[in-house]
Parts: sequence; structure tokens; C-alpha cells
Amino acid sequence: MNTGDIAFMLVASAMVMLMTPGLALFYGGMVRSKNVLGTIMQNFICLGLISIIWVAYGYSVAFGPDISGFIGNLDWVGLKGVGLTVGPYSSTIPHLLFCAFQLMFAIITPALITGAIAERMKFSAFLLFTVLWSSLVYLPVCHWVWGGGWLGKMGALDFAGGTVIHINSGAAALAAVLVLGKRKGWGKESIHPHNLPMTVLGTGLLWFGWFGFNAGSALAAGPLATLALFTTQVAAGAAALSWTLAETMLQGKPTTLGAASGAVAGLVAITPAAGFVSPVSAILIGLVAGTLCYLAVVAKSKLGYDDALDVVGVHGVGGLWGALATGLFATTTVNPNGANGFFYGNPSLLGVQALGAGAAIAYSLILTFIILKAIDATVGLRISAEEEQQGLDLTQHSEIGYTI
Amino acid sequence: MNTGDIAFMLVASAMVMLMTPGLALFYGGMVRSKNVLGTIMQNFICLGLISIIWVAYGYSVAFGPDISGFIGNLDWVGLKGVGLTVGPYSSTIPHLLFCAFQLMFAIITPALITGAIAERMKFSAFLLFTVLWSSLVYLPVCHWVWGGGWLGKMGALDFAGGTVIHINSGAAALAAVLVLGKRKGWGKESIHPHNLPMTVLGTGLLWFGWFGFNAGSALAAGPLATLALFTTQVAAGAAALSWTLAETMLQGKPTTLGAASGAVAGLVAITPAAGFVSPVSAILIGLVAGTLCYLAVVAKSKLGYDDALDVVGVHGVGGLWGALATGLFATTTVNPNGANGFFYGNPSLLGVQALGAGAAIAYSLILTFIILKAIDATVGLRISAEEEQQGLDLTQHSEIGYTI
Amino acid sequence: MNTGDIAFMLVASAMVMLMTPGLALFYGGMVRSKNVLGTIMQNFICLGLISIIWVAYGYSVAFGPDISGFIGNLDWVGLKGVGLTVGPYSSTIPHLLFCAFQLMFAIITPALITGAIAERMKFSAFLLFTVLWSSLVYLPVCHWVWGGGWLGKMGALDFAGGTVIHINSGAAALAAVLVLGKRKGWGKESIHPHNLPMTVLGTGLLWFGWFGFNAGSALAAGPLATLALFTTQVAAGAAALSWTLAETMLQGKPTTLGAASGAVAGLVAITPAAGFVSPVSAILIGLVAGTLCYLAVVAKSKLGYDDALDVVGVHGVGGLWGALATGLFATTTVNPNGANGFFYGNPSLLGVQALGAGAAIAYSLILTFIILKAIDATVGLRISAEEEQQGLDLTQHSEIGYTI
Amino acid sequence: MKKIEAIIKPFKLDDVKEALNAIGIKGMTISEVKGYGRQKGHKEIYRGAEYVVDFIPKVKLEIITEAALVDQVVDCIRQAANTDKIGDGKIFVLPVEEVIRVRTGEKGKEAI
Amino acid sequence: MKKIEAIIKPFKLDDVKEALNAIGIKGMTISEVKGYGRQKGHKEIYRGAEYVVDFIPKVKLEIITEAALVDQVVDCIRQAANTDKIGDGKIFVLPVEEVIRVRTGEKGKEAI
Amino acid sequence: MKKIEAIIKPFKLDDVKEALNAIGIKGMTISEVKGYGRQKGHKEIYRGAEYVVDFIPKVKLEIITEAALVDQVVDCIRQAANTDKIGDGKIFVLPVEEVIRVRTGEKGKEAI
Ligand SMILES: Nc1ncnc2c1ncn2[C@@H]1O[C@H](COP(=O)(O)OP(=O)(O)O)[C@@H](O)[C@H]1O
Ligand SMILES: Nc1ncnc2c1ncn2[C@@H]1O[C@H](COP(=O)(O)OP(=O)(O)O)[C@@H](O)[C@H]1O
Ligand SMILES: Nc1ncnc2c1ncn2[C@@H]1O[C@H](COP(=O)(O)OP(=O)(O)O)[C@@H](O)[C@H]1O
Repeated sequence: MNTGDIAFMLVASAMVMLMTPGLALFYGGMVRSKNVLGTIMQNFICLGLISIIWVAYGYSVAFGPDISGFIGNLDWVGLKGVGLTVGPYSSTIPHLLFCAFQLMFAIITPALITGAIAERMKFSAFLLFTVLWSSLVYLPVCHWVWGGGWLGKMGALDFAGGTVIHINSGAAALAAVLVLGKRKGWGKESIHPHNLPMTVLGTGLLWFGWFGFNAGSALAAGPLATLALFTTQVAAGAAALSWTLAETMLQGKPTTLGAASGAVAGLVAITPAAGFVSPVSAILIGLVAGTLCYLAVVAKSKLGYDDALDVVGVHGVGGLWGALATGLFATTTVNPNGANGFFYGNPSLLGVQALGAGAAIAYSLILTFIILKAIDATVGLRISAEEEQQGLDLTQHSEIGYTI
Repeated sequence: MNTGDIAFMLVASAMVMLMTPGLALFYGGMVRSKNVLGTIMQNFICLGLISIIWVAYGYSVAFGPDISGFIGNLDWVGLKGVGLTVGPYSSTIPHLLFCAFQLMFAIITPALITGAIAERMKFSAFLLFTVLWSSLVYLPVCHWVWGGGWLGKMGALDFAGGTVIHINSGAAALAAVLVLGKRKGWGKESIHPHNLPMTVLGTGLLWFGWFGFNAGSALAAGPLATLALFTTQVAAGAAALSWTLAETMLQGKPTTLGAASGAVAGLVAITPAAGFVSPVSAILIGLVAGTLCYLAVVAKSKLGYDDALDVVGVHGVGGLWGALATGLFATTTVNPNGANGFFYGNPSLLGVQALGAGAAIAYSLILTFIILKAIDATVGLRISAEEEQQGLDLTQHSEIGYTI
Repeated sequence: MNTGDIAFMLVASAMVMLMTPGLALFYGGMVRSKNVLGTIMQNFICLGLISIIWVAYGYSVAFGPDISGFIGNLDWVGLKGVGLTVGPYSSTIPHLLFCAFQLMFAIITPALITGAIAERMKFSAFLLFTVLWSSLVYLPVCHWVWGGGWLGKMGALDFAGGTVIHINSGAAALAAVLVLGKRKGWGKESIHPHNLPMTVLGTGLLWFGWFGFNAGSALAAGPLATLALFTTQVAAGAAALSWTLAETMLQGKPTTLGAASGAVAGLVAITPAAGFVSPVSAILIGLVAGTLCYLAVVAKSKLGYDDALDVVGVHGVGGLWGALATGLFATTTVNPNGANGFFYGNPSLLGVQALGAGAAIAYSLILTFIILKAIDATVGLRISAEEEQQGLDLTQHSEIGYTI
Repeated sequence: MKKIEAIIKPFKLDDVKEALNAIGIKGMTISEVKGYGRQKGHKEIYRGAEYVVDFIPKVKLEIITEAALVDQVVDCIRQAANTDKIGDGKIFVLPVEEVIRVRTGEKGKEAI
Repeated sequence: MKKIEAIIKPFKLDDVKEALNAIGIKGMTISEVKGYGRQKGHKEIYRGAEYVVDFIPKVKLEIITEAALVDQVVDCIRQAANTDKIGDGKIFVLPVEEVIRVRTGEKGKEAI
Repeated sequence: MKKIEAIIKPFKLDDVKEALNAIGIKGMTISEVKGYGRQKGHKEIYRGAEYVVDFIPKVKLEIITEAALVDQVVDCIRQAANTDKIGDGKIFVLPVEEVIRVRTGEKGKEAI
């Protein structure tokens, strides 16, 4: 045990927890005021749902003893055997601390998807979806990459969860918007964010928490965490700049939402690369992420699907870029336990990265599609047109966000 | 000295400080907009008032050399002798760091009471009350449990302050609403929260800070803090779920405020137990806390007292449940320095826990009652009916929360 | 390397990063709603701009090998040679971690100035200003004090950046309001804060982050950081009280904005002193800071310059008081590596402190003046009168903060 | 048909609504307004500066009713909204030429 | 000159504005109001307490127009705002004695 | 009795209020409205999508006054609110049949 490492991982876990309320505000500010609570609630409730699933069986399925590289077995159900001594995943922190840290990841991943399905899903259907999606999509993919599964073994680099979290949720978001369909009035009425300062606040909390997310993925308070913290900061900053620059060129104005979105895009893109690339590479990754995700978001309107708060454009596209960028910019000069990428003489890594991303996308797309179709056929996915007019807050929760 | 422990306790202290602004927002969102600043101010000013009291005499009275198990003496007035070497309360962190950490607890406890008295108390009376209550109620009870006093010696378990903080403030809240009386219009007009997203934000900050609160109570970055962090997370999540489930069954809808309130109820209930129970027990404690506190809050309307933001229902009832639950679920398998509870073959602990809770309730109720009656008889407690119509913000602070 | 120190500095860096979004909200709440996003954006974009400058050349110019005590050379451009081994500035944490921590300081300093110029500056001019000001003012002054430059060598004490950050930005703010001129309607129309709860939230985040700022300036998790954390807390609390007391005496009411402003004034004043003074001295420093800054803010209206959100009164005056107070209250009894001040038998320190402050003020005032005049003469500083009526949000960013 | 506009103190809204209900008025439209009159405003303080705010929050009720009921409605509002303090508000009666229900197209009395 | 006041459901505003535009109405003033009528309100739940909220968000349109156009405007609004559900709203027609454009001082028809 | 309704630019409110005060008008009611007319709206951009927002924030003044004062009041508002730019607003004059002060029950001139 190392008290410095433990101190860091305790705080990092707390910081990643805070990302989910942060995400709730980030998304909550972007919807119309009649849906602010419904949107917040979809995020917030994940803190409850997933905590219980994780103890019950989630951690065991994701990280328990491996079955054929695809899934963990049920040895650790109820956290049996997951104790306070150093565990299989780290030699300096208690096993339960690793489990706590990973729980926070498992919470935020389904929460990310809520941005795509915003303003139109039944809360009951959402709960059901979250339980199923976490169990059938998140846990296996997590196992593949980090739990001793086939993807990790293949040599794919994913420092803090680009594939497990962002590509995965981005692909699920795509499936979800295809199944759910557009919001009433989409493309006709103007559907504006109701509270952008709230979105910026959410961005600030996300950014802060992301240091725990990325640097914490080193599982120790050392040089590697330092590198990850630094690359996280500069990639986010660069992407915020680059998004606003791109929109200024194409639309004439740098927007606040653009800066916030860019920051998140940069954070997403650096996630898989954070501990494998140099600060200068991180800036490049961020600059590309900001512009690329902005273009993806602009393209959305043309493709005609209603990814309400751009989960596909930011997490899907940003996550994919991050996975590939890791294959381009990774270098053993900053992390000897990493690998070299394309620009450091090893083109093969790029292929592995693409394969990993592709597998996650395919699996997530198909499973999410099936889960949602099944829910739609049974309990139904969408609120009625009239409920949509009234908003989630009143119809799903009998509350309103603001009273003046 | 251990740098890991110090690192953790520095950050934990900062996190607990953040809980007070978090609480200000949690409460601020639940009052009507004309009282938002007055409510926030009552919380915020505790950061000033108590910091000075703590240095002047508070720390000495609470933690200074013991006088007959009831109170500390004045040896450490002005923090004389409270230095940067390891102190009597820990062998790995500076004495002053322990003092800083405890200061943050002393700040938030009177702040918790502001939820009960919301929307009707004179600010001057509030300041006076806070000084008296902290000095005459908080400091002694704190000494009893943690400062070498009789309650701690008796063997009562209180990991992070269930008795000192939550039962204590909950009992004070009960006394306060009885003395203060109802808000004008209570039970007739609908008195709605004016900004629920603000309340959820406050909940997020409270939850985050609570990791510092509970895990930090281990005073070291090790397995015990890890356990406390984990149990805190899952109890909060479970209680959020359970409150919303209970209200769905009784009222047909899961509310956002219910999820937020449930989370806080879970955090309260796990506070005394955090370092003594297993993760699975923590989930059970959380599940019961959510439902129990919800029922307590529903009962309030029937009992006819106006505990504005439900301090009694959440902190009083939740804290009491937590104290008893510690007596039920504590086990030396997770913490050898703890004790076994009812379910682990030691029914006697439950009695000790009940006794400790009962003593705190009785003392706090009576003293708070006397303090408030004295203030009422001298400077007066309540604002006038007309001021109540205008709101705290304009009448007490000459400000308004929002201008559009 | 020491994992405890690294753990602490990783988290401290994250906490200081959060101060910039915190500041954005602190300021954002104080402007009119038509300028909320423009104000937030000016702060937020610094996270992007300065991150890139820092990697490109900023860190090298501020902290690189010294050239005649005035500036660093370009050896570390692109962070060449700034690696993951322990660096020249600390023997227990990686060089890159020190660089990360300092980056966060470099971000927030220009952001502080945005409070003075609020509600009237072109965004393009602001970007240009920030690049020039950071490069020509911040980097040199930072080098003088911390990078091995003449001021640090002279023996001036500046624990966490009173001179580098607060006096520097306060002086720049003064120059800026003189060049920019008043907002339309200033002194005639009532220009009210649009969202004070947002300002309090920002204050809470600033206060939290400030623990990272001040305690982190010890660069290690030990007694010194502990002292800094404690003095920070009590100075902020004392100043919040003292500002509200002063305004109650002069204007009859304690305001929420006063408490928040006082807290910030206390945090500013304790910044240079945090690791050099005792807790009791910290309270005195805070008490004076609250009253002094309040009086400075009141004086503003009489002097007739439009320092919109009182950067001069709070950061300039508060920073200056802090620098001098360090010269008064510093004592080697709490920090043997510090020095004794006036009250501890060494009047000469006061002179050194005054000299350091004076040099920073003079340099910052003059350079800022020149930079702004140059920008005004080329791209122009202010938005048009009509744009000012419409607000920054619509005219600079084509967005609005809130839609109901 | 007449239109009755009443400016009242916000906290009196529930009372007025109930009183109107009691005399059979089952429809109205309300909005938030600010009033300026004899009632003196309040002081606000921001960062050491004091402002007097003259505009005071009020609620405006708009009720369309048959001419025959006007006196009864006016009296009802007067009684329910009265607190005997300056600023209790005013009631205005305006002529209305036509009333139409959107849903059915009914006109006049039928439309209310 | 007449004044047409219409209380409609908020989500119908865009449709009504476009319909009015189509018949040549190029000016109007709108505001947020709350309506009380036959349409039943909704339930809100806070901390275990239930409230029925009777006042429902509506949008009020105010259009000044020549007397000759009143019928056309009223019909236009009726059609665009109609959803055949209770609560679709009402239209009121009031007499106006004079209209002045602030900028030019033009009066009557010229001022619209 | 007449009712004067004026739609003006928000930043002109203080000027108008003072000008009215100067001619002895000591009571009025104001509200926030949005206007649609010749003044062109503004563009908003969200996540790469552009919207044109036609409704522009305006302030509506409502002043009840004696018929004899109408011209003076209208002129006063016109002068104070005028910026010679499109969108300065309109003034409407409507007939009022009765005015009642809630507090005292006074009617007509006495009630203002
Ligand atoms: N001439 C007026 N025209 C329109 N509204 C008025 C007029 N005078 C007063 N009001 C409205 O009536 C409210 C109450 O008037 P005020 O003079 O304060 O007290 P009182 O109701 O006792 O006469 C004002 O706040 C304003 O909204
Ligand atoms: N007598 C009235 N005076 C003023 N406004 C009214 C009146 N009756 C109804 N309204 C307005 O019209 C809206 C719709 O009326 P309601 O009775 O709910 O349904 P409907 O439009 O089908 O008649 C109400 O919400 C209210 O704003
Ligand atoms: N026919 C109308 N009915 C009601 N309000 C109108 C009408 N025409 C214009 N307005 C109001 O007057 C405001 C100003 O009108 P606009 O045509 O933009 O410029 P101008 O004041 O120069 O004529 C509009 O924003 C709207 O609020």
C-alpha cells in the first residue's frame, strides 16, 4: 500500500463522481426549460442504479475472473472477495478502491447517452434501458478492454476509456436516435438551450472531474498521472479554441456553447491518449478534435437525425478520433509501458486501434438497437405528443424547474 | 508525518468546506425566489462566524484537554499550542490539519439548521443564534463524542458525525420550528421551490464533499478511508433510488427533488456507519434511509409543524437511523478497530448507540429551545408579517436574487 | 519523488483550474443578463489561449533559465526538457507537474482582469489583449518573483502570488478602465447584478480552488501546506464578516454580495502571506482586508472610474494590503524558511514588500496602458454604443444566456 | 361584454381567485407586471452603491365578462384584494366589442 | 382601429405568426401570461406534498389593425391556433381611438 | 378616462418615466413584452445551427389618464422614447369606462 497513491485515488474517485452531476447540468442547460429536470434526473438516477448493479454483479462481470476473454465470471458477486488489501489491478491501493474508481466510470457512461435521447423518452423506459444497457453493453466492453478481455490483450491502447466510455456511448447514442426518432418540431421550430451558464458550469465540473478520470487512470500518484493531467488540460484548451475558430470561419461568430463543446470534445479525444502522448501531441489532438467534432455536429442537421445534444458528434466522433490519434501519436519516450504509434515508426498500432474501436462500435450499435426495440415493443419508449409539448418535468416527474 | 495522509486530509478539508456553499445552493433552490439570498447568506456567513470562533475558543472547548468528560478546557484558546507537528488526534498529520478538518464540520452543522427556519428569521437573530448554538450545543456535543468526552468513552460508534452533526442539528431544527412557528400561508398557499436545478447542483457538491467528510474521518489515506468512501457512495445511491421508489408507490411519480433528498438522506444515514459496515450493509442502510426519511417528511404535514426544508425529516430521522443502523450492521470483519453490531452477535451495541443518540437529542432540543426563547424575548426572532411577504432578500439584505 | 506530494499537487492543480470557471460564474452573475455569456466567455477562453501559449513559450519565458533576472530564456520552448523527473523547482514532484500547477495560475490572472472591462469590450480585442498581456506582463513579472528573477532574489515574500497575480491584475485593471472608459449609462441607470446566487456559487468554487492555490504553493503535502490552508480559510471567513459589518455600519444592511466580495478580498489578501503568518494574524489580515476593500469599492464611485466588477478595489487593494501585511505579520515561528516582519522585530521586510509591490504596479500599469492603446488604435477596443445596448451575448457571440 | 383589468398585490392572487370563483367567474388571464405609483419603492444595495427601485411587482388580472356582471366582479376584487395599505392597486373597466372562443368559434356570452 | 387580443397555447405561436404574416399582418406584440379556465391544471409534487396548479402558461398576442381587417385576422388566428382541445384560448376585440408611431409621429393607418 | 398603451425600447424606460413624471403623471404599470414588426430580429447560433429570432424585447407601459391629458402624455412619451430608429415603438389610446382604486373604492379621476 502507498498512502500517496491511495490519497490520490480516493480524491480521483470523488472527482469522477462529480462528473455525473456536472454532466446533468451540462445537458440540463441545453434543453428547453420544460425538460430541465427530466434531463437532470436521467443523469442523476444513474448514481443510484449503477451503484447497486455494481455491487450486486456489475463489478464481477466487468472485472471478475475472465471467461474466454469476453466476460468476467460471478465470483465477486456482492463484492465477495473484493476487500481492503491490495488487489489484482494494483499493487499499491486496496482492491475496493479500484472498484470504487471504476464504479464512477460505469455510472457516467450510460449518463452520457441521455444527451442523445433528450426531451422525449419515458422515464420508466429510461430506467429499464439503463439497467439493460449497462449489463449487456457496458460490462462486456469494459471487460474486453480492462478486465483481462480480448481487446486489451490484443494490444489496443486505451488510457482512460476512450473506447469503453466514449466510443461505446457514442455508438449507443446513434442507435438510440435512430430508434427513437426526432423530437416534435425538430427542424421546424427553434429549439434553444434554456440556460447556457448552467451548461458552462457543467463543463467546468466535467473538466475538473476529468483530471480525476484521466490522471486517476494511472492508478498511482506519479509521473504517469502527471503526464495525463497535463495532456488533458492542454487538449481541452486547444479544442475549445479550435471549435470556436472553426465556427467563426464558417458562421462568423465564436460561441460560448462552442467553447464549452470544444472543451468536452478535447477531453473526450485525449481520454485514450492521455498517458501515451507528449504535451505537444496533446495540443494537436485537441486542435483536430475541436474542428472535427464541430463539423460532425454541423453535418448532423444535414443527415437529418435528431441527436439532441450531440452525443454522436462529440463522444462518438471525438472518441474515435482519440483512439486513432493514440495510434498516431503514442510514444514510449513519455511512457515506456505504452507503445509507439504511426508517427513514431509503428504504423501497426493504428490498425489495432481501429480494430478495437470498430469492434466496440459494432457491438454497441447492434446491442443498443436490439435493447431499445425490445423496450419499445413492450413498455414503449416515447412519451406521447401531448406530453412532449408539456415537457418531461411535468409529465414524468410532476415538477417544474423554476418558479419565479 | 505521512505525506499521503496529509495530502488526503488537506484535500478532504477543502472538500468539506465546499459542502457549505453546496448546502447554501441546495437550500437556496428550495425556497421562494424572494428568499434565495437570505437563505444562502445564512449558510455562507457560517464560514466567517465559525472560523473566528474556532480559532478564538471553539477548538479548545471541543478538543482541548478534557474536563470531566463534558467539555474541553481553555488551554488551546487562540490555537495556542496547536501546531504543525503531529498532534494528539493523529500520529501522521499535523495537529493544525486535524483542527482545520474539524473546523469545516463545525461550520456546516449550524448551517444545516437553516433549512428548518427558512424564510422567516431575522438575520441579526440568526447571527446571535449561531454564535450561541455553536458555543453551547455544538462544542460540548462534539467534545462528548470526539474530544475525549463521556459518549466516546462509552463505546458509541460515530464514524463521521452522525450524532454530533446530523442528530444534533436535526433535534435543534425541531426545537427551532416549534419556537419559530409556521411561515405565513403555510398549508394554504402553495410554497414551491423556485429553482430545482440549483438544488440538484447543491446535492452534487454535497455528495462530492461528503467523500471528504466521511472518508476523511479516517484521518489517513488507507483502507479505512477506502471503505468509508465506498459505503458513502452506495448508500447515497441506494437512498436516492429508494426515496423515488417510495414516492412513486404513494404518489405516482418519482421526483427530482425526491432523488436529491434521498441522496442526502443516504449520506446522512451512512455517516456514523461509513467505516464500520460492509458495502452490502451500506446499500441496505441507504435503502431504508430513503424510504424512512420520505415517510418522515410526509408525516410532517400531518403533524402540522413547518420544518421548511425538512431538516428534522432528513437529518434528524436519517441521523437517528444511521446511529441505530451502525448498532445493527457494524462488523469487525471490515474494521477490526470498530465493533460488532446486532447482526454480528452483539446486541448491546445497539443500546449504546440509542443512548448516545438519545443524549444528543435531549441536550440539543432543550438547549436550542432555551437559546431561541431567550433571543425571542430580547432581540426578537421573526421578521414582521409584511417583511415576510416582501422576502428576506429585500428586507434583510436590500438585494434581490435575480434581475431579468 | 514523493507520492504524497505528487498526489497533493495533482489535485491542487485541478482545483486551481476550477477557479477559472468559478471566476466566470462569480463575474457572470454580477453583470446584466445580456452580457452573461460574453463575460463567462472572456474567462473561459483563457483556459484555451493560455494553455497553448504556456506550452509554446510561456513556461520557458517565465521559468526557464534566467536572463539577467528579468526573463527566462527560450530553452524550454515547446516544453523541451520539461519532463517527468523531479525538476529544478521541487525535489519531490515531476517537473511537468510544477509546470501544470503554474499553468493554472497563468490562466486565471488575465481572467481576473475581465471583471474590470466587463460589458463593453470587443471579443476580438479581448483575445488580442490577453495574448499580449500574458506575454508581455504576466510572464516577466512571474519570472521576477518565482522564476529566479530580481524580485525573488531581493527577498520579497510572496507565498502564492499576491504580487504576481493580484497586484499585477489589479494594476492592469486600473489601466484598462482608464483606457476603456465607462459603460454607457454608468452613474445614471442602475446597473444591477442579474444573478447573485450564481455569484455566490462562483465564490464557493473560488474558495475551494484557493486551497489548491495557496496550500499547493508549498509544492508539498506537509506542515507548510497545512498552515497555508488554515490561514486561507480563516482570513477568507474573517474578511467576509468584516465587509458585511462595515457595510452594515455605513449603509445599514449586510449584503450577500458583500459577504461574497469580502471572502474574495480575504482570499486575495492572505495569498502572499498564507505560509508565513500565524492563524491569529491571518484573521487580522482578513478583518482589515474586508473593510479596506469595501472602502476602496465605495471610493470608486467617487473617483468616477468604471471598474465594473471592482478588480482594482478587491484584487489591487486587497493584494497590496496582503503584500504589506506579509511584511508586518510574517514570522519564522510558523515558517523557519520565511522571514520576520515588522511586528516580529524586522521593519526592513516591509520596505522590501512595498518595493516589490510598487515595481509590479508600475510595470503592469504602464505596459497594460501601452498594449491597450495600441489595440485601440488598430483593431479598436470597444463595441459600438448600439452593441452595448444589445449586449455582448448577441453581438459578440450570437447567443443569449437564458430562454424561458 | 366588458374587460376588467385589475392590478393587485401578488400575494393576494389566491384570495382574489377564490373570491371570483365563489361568484361564478371561472375564467381569467393573469400576468406579472410592475407598478409605479404612490407606494414607495425599496432600496437595493450593490457593492456599496445604493439604488432606489420604484417599480414594484404586481399581478395583473384580465377578465372578460358580461356587462351586467361588472359591478359584482369589481366589488368582489376590491374586497378580496384590499389590505388598506397604499399600493393595493386599481381596477379598470374597458369596453369589448367581440369575444371568440378559438376552439369552437362561439361568440359573445357563449365564448366565456 | 381595433385591438385584437388573443390568448393561445404557447406552442402554437409560430403557426399563428406565420398565418398572420400570410394575410399581411406584419406587426404584433406578444407576452407571456397564465390562464385559468376550463382546461384543468396539473399536479405538482414537492417533498411528499401535492399541489394542483390551475394557472397554465399561455401566450397573449396584441394586434392593432384597421376595423375592416378584424374579421379576417380573427379567423386567421382561430384556424392557426385551433387544436380542438379545451384551452385553445380566446380572442377579444377592443376599440382603439388612436395609434401613433413613436419614431415618426404618424397616426392612424399610417402608424401600423 | 383613457388608457394609453406604449410599446417602447427597454433602455428608454427610465427616460420615459422621468419625462412623464415631469408632466405630473405619477402612476403607471409596465410589463415585459416581445415585439414583432419592421425592426429586423437577430441571428442566434447554437451548435452549428442558425436561427433568426424575430421577437425583440420591448417594454409596455400602461397609463390610465383623464381624456384631457391624452395628447400631452402621448407627446411626452413620443419625445422621450424616440431614437429615430426603426423599432422605437407605438402608442395606442383606448377608451376606459371606469377606474376604481382598490384600497378606497374611489372612482374616476379620484382613483388615479
Ligand atoms: N395612472 C395609472 N395608470 C396605470 N396604472 C396605475 C396608475 N396609477 C397606479 N397604477 C397601478 O396601480 C398600482 C398601485 O397604485 P399606488 O398609487 O401605488 O397605490 P394605490 O393602489 O393605493 O392607489 C401601481 O403600482 C400601478 O401598477
Ligand atoms: N373570462 C375570461 N377572461 C379572460 N380570459 C379568459 C377568460 N376565460 C378564459 N380565459 C383565457 O382563455 C384560456 C382558455 O380558456 P379555457 O376555458 O381553459 O378553454 P377554452 O379556450 O377551450 O375555452 C384561459 O387559460 C384563459 O387564459
Ligand atoms: N400592428 C401592431 N400591433 C401591435 N403591436 C405592434 C404592431 N406593429 C408594431 N407593433 C409593436 O411595435 C414595435 C415596433 O414596431 P416596428 O414596426 O418594429 O417599428 P416602428 O416602431 O419604427 O414602427 C414592435 O416591436 C411591436 O411590439
